[in-house]
Amino acid sequence: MKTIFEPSPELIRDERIYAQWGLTDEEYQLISGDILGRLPNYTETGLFSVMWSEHCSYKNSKPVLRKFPTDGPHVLQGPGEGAGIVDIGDNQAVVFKAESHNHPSAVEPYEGAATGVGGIIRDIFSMGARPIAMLDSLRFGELDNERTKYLLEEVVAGIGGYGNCIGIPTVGGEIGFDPVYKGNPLVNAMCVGLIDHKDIQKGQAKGVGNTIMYVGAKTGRDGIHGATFASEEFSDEEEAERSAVQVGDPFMEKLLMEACLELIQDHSDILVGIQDMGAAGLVSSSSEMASKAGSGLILNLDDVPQRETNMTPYEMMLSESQERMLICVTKGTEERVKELFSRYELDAVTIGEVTDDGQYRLYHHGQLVADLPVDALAEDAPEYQKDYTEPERIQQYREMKAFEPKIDKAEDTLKALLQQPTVASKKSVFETYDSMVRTSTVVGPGSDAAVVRIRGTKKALAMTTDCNARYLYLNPERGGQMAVAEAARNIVASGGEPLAITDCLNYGNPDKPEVFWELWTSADGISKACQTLGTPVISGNVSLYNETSGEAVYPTPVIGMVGLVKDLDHVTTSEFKQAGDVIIAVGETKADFNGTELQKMQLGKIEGELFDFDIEKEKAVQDKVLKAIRSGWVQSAHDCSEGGLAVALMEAAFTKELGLSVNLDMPKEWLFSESPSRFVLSIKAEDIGAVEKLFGSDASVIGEVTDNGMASIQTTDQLLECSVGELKELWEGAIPCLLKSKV
Amino acid sequence: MYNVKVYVTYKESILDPQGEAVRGAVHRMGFEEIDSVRMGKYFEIKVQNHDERSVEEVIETVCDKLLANVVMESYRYEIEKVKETV
Amino acid sequence: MYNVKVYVTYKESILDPQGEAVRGAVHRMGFEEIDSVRMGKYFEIKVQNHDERSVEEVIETVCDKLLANVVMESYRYEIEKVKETV
Amino acid sequence: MRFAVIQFPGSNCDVDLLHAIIDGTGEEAEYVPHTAESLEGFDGVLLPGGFSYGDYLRSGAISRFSAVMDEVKRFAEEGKPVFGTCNGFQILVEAGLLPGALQRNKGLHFICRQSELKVVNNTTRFTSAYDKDEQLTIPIAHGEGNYYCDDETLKELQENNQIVFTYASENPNGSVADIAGIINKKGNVLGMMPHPERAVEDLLGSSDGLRFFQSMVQNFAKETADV
Ligand SMILES: Nc1ncnc2c1ncn2[C@@H]1O[C@H](COP(=O)(O)OP(=O)(O)O)[C@@H](O)[C@H]1O
Ligand SMILES: [Mg+2]
Repeated sequence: MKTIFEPSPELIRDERIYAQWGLTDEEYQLISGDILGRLPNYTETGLFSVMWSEHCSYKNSKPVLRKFPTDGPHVLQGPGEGAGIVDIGDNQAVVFKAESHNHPSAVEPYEGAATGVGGIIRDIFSMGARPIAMLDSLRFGELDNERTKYLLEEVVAGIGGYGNCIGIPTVGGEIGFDPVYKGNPLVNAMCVGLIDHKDIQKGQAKGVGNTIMYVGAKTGRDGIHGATFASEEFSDEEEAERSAVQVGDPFMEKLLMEACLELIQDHSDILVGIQDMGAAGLVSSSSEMASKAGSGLILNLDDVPQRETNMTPYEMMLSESQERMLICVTKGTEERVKELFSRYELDAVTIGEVTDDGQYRLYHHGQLVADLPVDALAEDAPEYQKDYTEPERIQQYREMKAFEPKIDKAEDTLKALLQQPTVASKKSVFETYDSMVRTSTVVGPGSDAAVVRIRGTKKALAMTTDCNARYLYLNPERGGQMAVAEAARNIVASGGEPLAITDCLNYGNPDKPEVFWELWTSADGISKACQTLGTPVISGNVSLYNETSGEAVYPTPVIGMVGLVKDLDHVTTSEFKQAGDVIIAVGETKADFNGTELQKMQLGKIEGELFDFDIEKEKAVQDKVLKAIRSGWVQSAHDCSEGGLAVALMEAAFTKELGLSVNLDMPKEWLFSESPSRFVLSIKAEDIGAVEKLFGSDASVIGEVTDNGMASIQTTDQLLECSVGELKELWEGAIPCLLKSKV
Repeated sequence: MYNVKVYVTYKESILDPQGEAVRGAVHRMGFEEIDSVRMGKYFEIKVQNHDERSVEEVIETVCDKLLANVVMESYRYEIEKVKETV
Repeated sequence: MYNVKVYVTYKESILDPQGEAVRGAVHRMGFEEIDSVRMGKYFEIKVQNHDERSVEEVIETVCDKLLANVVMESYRYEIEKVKETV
Repeated sequence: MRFAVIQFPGSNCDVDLLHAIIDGTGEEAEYVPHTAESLEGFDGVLLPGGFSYGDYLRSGAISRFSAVMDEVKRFAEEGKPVFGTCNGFQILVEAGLLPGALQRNKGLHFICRQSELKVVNNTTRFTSAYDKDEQLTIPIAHGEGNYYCDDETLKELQENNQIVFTYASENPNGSVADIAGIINKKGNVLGMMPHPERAVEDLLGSSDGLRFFQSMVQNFAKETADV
């Protein structure tokens, strides 16, 4: 048998081995001084390094997260557990959370994306909820090189591969393209679940003598130090050293999910707590479960199911093998648990028990290999208030003259915009996801928010992910507000009332004051919008160090929002329904071009001061749109975002290939302005009076839906006339075409 | 002309869910003596070329960049020269 | 103990869309000299047994019934006896 | 009529089939685990879509060894109706209850969308409520739905009127002769890649699949009345 060399405590100190794992000198001294009063051994140092990483401890981002409003009358569970929970009446609740898997996906896009999906699903069912829908939010570099095309194809295949197999419909998401994501794509996944109040679980290990059981896949050496790895920025030289990736097994997860849900729903008498093993696997799940309950824990590592031989305690505790859960059950009920899991062809194995002394003890081959205060691991990581400074570009942007687009023929500009991959149809992507399984998807991908009905009721859930990071790059505070507002606009357009949000904060290296400033100020914006819209932050995830060779991604706080559709009759989609309907533009259009798709297309970059945004006005407009929908006046509703009014009108016309005839009191350039707080509605002619009365000056009739398949848009200085079918072909063909083209 | 055979398998430490599923099935079929199954990919490639070294280079690059993801998979290949029949 | 290698490939007459896709990708990489690519499955199986004939029987059955779908695939295998180290 | 919905490890459209029967036709349906050794008391057997055993190796390849499959075979031999959709179809084919094989989609991608089907044979116990050549909107959702059989088998399928559904507008996966669903010679085992159970409510986009299950129910009622 080969013996594994583990450096002695003294060597770890003298050679500063802890520093390689990301612990600072001060942190190491804190551990060996105040916390332990002795030098930690190899295993213990490893446990601290991973539990005190940014990924597990949020040591750099906690002060940021504290800004978020997290309460509300309907919030049953805010941040802190596997996922947040919001009451939706009838003793039911919705559970949701988003998570990033950016770094693993950059290394192995298929498995990185797949395991990201698997991980977020476990977060949902570990709360006791049945996962009912998935969404994904993706960012890539431009589709002008083979590597990016490969990343896109594999990430999408991985998301579909996992979600399709496990049988949870992927109902929505978004994809954006900007050069800053080239080396560091963003892969965020969101899962939504449904739960009865009585089934809500906590990840806790309490009750002296109660049993800790391990269920699911065996532990291998995969992904060791994945959590700390996620907290370190990439440099090209490091590429070769990256730790092994994890492979997802959706089949195993399907069995695990069904078994856990049965345990939760039918055996609540014996189940004390349940938590998934996510980042930093066994150590993070077990120490958090004990720490939350104020208990201690003993684990016998010899009993941990192992896929490989000769694994050390360090390796077992830090492994990030997928599809594993930790449960705490009352003493003496182990056989019942085993029997249940064996019906799903899964093993459930006792690996430890709960104690009451607050110590975390690990035994291996009969030896005590770690003995630590559990709170020190799970709770006492130091917290840092990072410095922040406004980046220079922001001041420069303030002083710049607003961008003035140059347009000869509006038709050409429209065609070009529709083919920008960020604007173009994502159909070729979302058709590879099973969006219909579980037969509850009322509105799948392709409209604004997706809508999933709740069987047995007249209700449904609307859900979306959104973030226009370009706006945040120009002004993180305002852009942060706009991200939340856009998500809400999508929910409202689908007939839902926004309930709450989850977020995935994707930023660069927070050690840079400029990056931290982006995080700090955008959180202010998100908070303000959440307060005004009444949508607290109930869960989320922070992904920092998204940089390649020193270049950070745009500040990208992806907002995942869920809304409640009170009655299926309110469900509204974005496409025009029939000729003769009247088209209404809601909201005010101005010359807002900085940070737009048009600016990027014409200049090759974005710059300048971000245009104005008024969250109060946004809220007022959204309320009116929802009211109009609930009154039954609205045939279609579409939010107006990238590409502006022209793109929104065309998207509404594409599905049924109807025509439109519109007359606008604005210059042709404004067709592509991205002024916020706007919708395009279509209504029956007979409802014009009621709608005009409701909106007052917030909306105006701009034209009607026709059946001639032509888009005809008259501006003050040009008439744009074009076949809808032709535009649709360009819009749908753009991404497949970019993927195929040789560079 | 060369016939090349390429074998791509997961690295030892990487979970092979497919192999595991096959092993389970084989046991259920009653073949308990089958200890382990690992599943990989297999390619038969025909290369038009006349210079042995360059075939190796080509195959090496194709394996490295396309057929295997070296982060988690390893590969090996066999190159065999085929007599041209005119 | 035996190490068995099994190769499963589509029958000649059957179109192999994955192989075709790989060939397309290889050409896009600039390796025009690659004429054809066929993709198949490859299994490494460890069998605990002491009687050569019966290993063959086992593998034959497993291939026929499980590893290959003989409607569209064919298979071949190699059995190698491994010296036990005690 | 009492339906068994078989649950293989990894099935995921089982719940959809159950609802299609109970909510759609008002008949009875019950889950039956893959380990079951009897199908007594059931009048019809439904094999759901999903990814049994992860679809590892080949879709349907591992499930056919489930204990319940012996019973399904016996059930089929007795002339009782067996229906497999998507993964269920793949299992029926792997188990030899239907001819041919299912390959990866021509485009190599999983595809989920509404598809247009043509009812080629409306004389079966599964399709009698449709008109001949009627066009239906029924979703597909599969990665390995590219039906393959050799020329001889195809000829036989055509001669015996065993091709029940074909793709009407476009062939999404490369299937031989645009085949979307076939039936066995005896006329009691039908497999198809599209999902009629996803098309039983207008709310979800189409209710064209409802008459599929209604056909089964009506024909069962007729048979039992005749006895
Ligand atoms: N990666 C994706 N996965 C699933 N659906 C997607 C994805 N990207 C875009 N979609 C769908 O395409 C439609 C349009 O997306 P998007 O242009 O981002 O809308 P909006 O700007 O209104 O938020 C939405 O229905 C969305 O759910
Ligand atoms: Mg939208």
